[in-house]
Amino acid sequence: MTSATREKELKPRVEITQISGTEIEVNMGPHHPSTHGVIRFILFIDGEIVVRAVPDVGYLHRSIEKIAESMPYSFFMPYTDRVDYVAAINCNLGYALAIEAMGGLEVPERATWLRMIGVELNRIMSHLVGVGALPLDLGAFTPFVHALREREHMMDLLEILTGTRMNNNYIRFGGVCQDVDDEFLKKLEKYLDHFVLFLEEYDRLIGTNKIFIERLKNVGIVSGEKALSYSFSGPNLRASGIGLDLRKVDPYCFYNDMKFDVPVGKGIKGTVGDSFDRYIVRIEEMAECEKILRQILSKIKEGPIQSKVPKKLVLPAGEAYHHTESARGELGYHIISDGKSASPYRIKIRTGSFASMTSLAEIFKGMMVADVIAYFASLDIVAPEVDR
Amino acid sequence: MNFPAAHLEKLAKLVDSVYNGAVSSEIVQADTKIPVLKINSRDIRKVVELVVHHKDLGFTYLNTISGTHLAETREDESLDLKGFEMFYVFSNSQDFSSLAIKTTLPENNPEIDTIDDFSGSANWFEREIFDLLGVNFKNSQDLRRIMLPPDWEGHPLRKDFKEGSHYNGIPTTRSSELEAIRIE
Amino acid sequence: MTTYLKNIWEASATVFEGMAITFSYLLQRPITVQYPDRLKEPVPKTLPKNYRGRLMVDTELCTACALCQKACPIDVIEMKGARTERKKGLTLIYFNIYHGKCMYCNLCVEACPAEEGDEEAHHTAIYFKKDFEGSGYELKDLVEQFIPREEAIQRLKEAEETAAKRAAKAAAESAPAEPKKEGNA
Amino acid sequence: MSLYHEMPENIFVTSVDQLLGWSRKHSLWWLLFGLACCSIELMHTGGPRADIERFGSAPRGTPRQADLIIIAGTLTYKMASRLKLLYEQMAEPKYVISMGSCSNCGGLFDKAYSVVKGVDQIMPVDVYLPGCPPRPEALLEALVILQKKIQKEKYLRK
Repeated sequence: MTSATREKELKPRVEITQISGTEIEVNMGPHHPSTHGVIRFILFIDGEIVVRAVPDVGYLHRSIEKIAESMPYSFFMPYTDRVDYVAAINCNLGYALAIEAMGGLEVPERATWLRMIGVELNRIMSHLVGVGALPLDLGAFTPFVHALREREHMMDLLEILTGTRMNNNYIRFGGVCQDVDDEFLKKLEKYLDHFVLFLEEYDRLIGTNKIFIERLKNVGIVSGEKALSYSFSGPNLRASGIGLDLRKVDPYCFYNDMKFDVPVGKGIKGTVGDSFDRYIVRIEEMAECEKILRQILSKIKEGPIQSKVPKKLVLPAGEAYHHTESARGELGYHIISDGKSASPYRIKIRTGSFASMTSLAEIFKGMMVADVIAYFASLDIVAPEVDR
Repeated sequence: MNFPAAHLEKLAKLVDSVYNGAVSSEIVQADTKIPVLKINSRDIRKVVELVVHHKDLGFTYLNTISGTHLAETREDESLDLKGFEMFYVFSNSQDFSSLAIKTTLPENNPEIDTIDDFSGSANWFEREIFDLLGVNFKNSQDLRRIMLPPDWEGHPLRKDFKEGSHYNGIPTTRSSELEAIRIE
Repeated sequence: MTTYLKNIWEASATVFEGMAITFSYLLQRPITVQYPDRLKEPVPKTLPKNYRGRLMVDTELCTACALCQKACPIDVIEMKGARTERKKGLTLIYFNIYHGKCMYCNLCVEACPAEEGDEEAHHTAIYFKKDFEGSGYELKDLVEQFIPREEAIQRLKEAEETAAKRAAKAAAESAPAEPKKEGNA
Repeated sequence: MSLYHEMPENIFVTSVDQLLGWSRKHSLWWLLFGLACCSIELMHTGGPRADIERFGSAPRGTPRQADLIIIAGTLTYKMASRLKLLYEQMAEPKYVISMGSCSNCGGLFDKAYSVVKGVDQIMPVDVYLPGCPPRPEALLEALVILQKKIQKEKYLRK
């Protein structure tokens, strides 16, 4: 693309100054079909252009952090599922790793492999919701149904692995809650063959669609600098051209031995960091997850799945900030232990969605109302991760 | 990523050299993976500015701001304070090595300078702490409740928070159905 | 003008490509599960063996140790064991589970020490049945009493009698020593 | 009963109440509304595997067109007034399914300071559905149970 045409594309279609009507206040949400969960914006619009936007969150604030202070460490594990229900095992893993680091607990090798299977499967499922809900919000229902169908297959796999479809509560301190047999691993491998075909087909279904591309390219551009300033992480940060992946820069589990690429936004249809990049990064990341899963399948060995953990776990006094790469970016647990009681003194959960939300007020400025939806959907935000 | 030990000393020297001892700082290698820089709460803006803007450091990425209420019940010597503890985590945008800045605030009228001009996301993190812990951020652009409804009273993450029996006419407790059929 | 026409052409071509993919699914077997009826086998049978459907208690196997009650983060289980003359050890007086509150976290099952069966049909005293149904018109329908209420009252009476007997027996055995203690108290 | 025997075989006898109930139960349009974890399973129920539209239940974006609201997830105090408003906007007859532990009684958030302990504290509930979250088939079962309830209702003789 030449710079002249690019300039032209980047220019807003309507100048704000052209419309001199009065400002109208439009309330969007919390019940709105295209807000991901219960999130509300108050948009001050002039014609079709958003002059000012006030995001309002907290409609799903479930006081998870306060509840943590009243119960033993192990009881809090099911609650971490509900922090991000679309990628529950990711949240389990972050919490378990933080506690294991603080308490010096060991994890058997097979348990780590099983954790990684769960985490990567969950990451694919989470991205499927992301890329499925994106066209849904733009008005195309069919791709979402395709994504749901594929999620059903994966949920069947998770059912064998963990026992439930969602909110798995799979990981325990020093291990996982149940083992799988070889039959499952074969099933998973067979499924991965199918998944590669599906991913290709899904990208053909909407990724090449002219209307879809037009709705997303050059919409909601977040440059690399801005993304860092807004504390973006995960796929949203990588879409802005910054290839930071905690699995690479701060490896945990066996991600050190895994060979995978970190997809970054290249602006193939418009500018680096636009909404289409956020879509394509998620698609590419799913392909990487599939690669990781295959490597895990080739390396997994028999062995114990649970190490010895004291029944009443009391951590030494101190604090830890431990972060892992969840499906929506950096998931950090700041845990303070007072060294005496069996329950944490304070747990603060840092989530990717909350950080992504901070950008809305500024990015929405000067946008068309229809693009507001496109930008917000491309961020792939899950409400409880924002509110907790 | 583990913070190189050499960097730690450099950072301590840097804080000293830039502010000539005007900033009280102390580096503790906590049992976290990341080093913690303990400072006085009035120096927060100076230190954050150094950490974010200094060319050798460049911790431009704000991971999170966390706050804790240290109540009387706390008997741990390592954190022997009554009041509030603020925990800022910054990361380097190049290698993603992290650094924590820790400071403490008094129990009555906790106040600290805002850092929302250093990072676009700081305002929301601060609002969350204001909402749940009641820490006041001076000179903040926009300090409103974020999670809880505007008419909410109290700050729930404080250890002495007491829940009322009703909120807007909705009872806040509910007896379990198990109690109805309990055999005495 | 050419770009305009090209855009229209591209848009319709790519939309039809997507349509073709969608239509290809018309010829494949649907994955819809015709849930309540018209099923080859009921849905619970298709679920894996560790599926967490609905909490069940094997009242014969249960030793009334109350570990599951302690392991539950949200007090879903209410049970009581006491000594009766029915069997050695503790007898289960009542065992109630509030399905409407349960979060299916598996912690109680992991805590349960009583187990039975071989590899195939292995289960603990408290376990998850694959059955997932159980909606009700009222909230109290979602409480399950594994020992019927009349039976539980009967057992409680027995337990009280046993306790009284044992106390009497203990008093008779330690009768010489007792006045001293009471004097101290 | 003599009349009944004299009628030709292709005439179907029913009361108006039964006819109304029958038609109502097979066109339960539900409000596209999700709160938390259960909303994912709600979406899956509308998805290809469970396909709730087999029961004549189509999702609707606006409460004005909906007969059924499925409270899928945790209700917080901040959201409670909005949900109440949505419920009041629905046209009679309206039905409520409380889906999952959180909306039944607060569920695992019964110690939380910001969660409504049971959606029946702000609106009447027709069917309670256990699960956290319930699988799609369980939601379909709740729908079938609700249909049974609707069939039994008497609209004309009140």
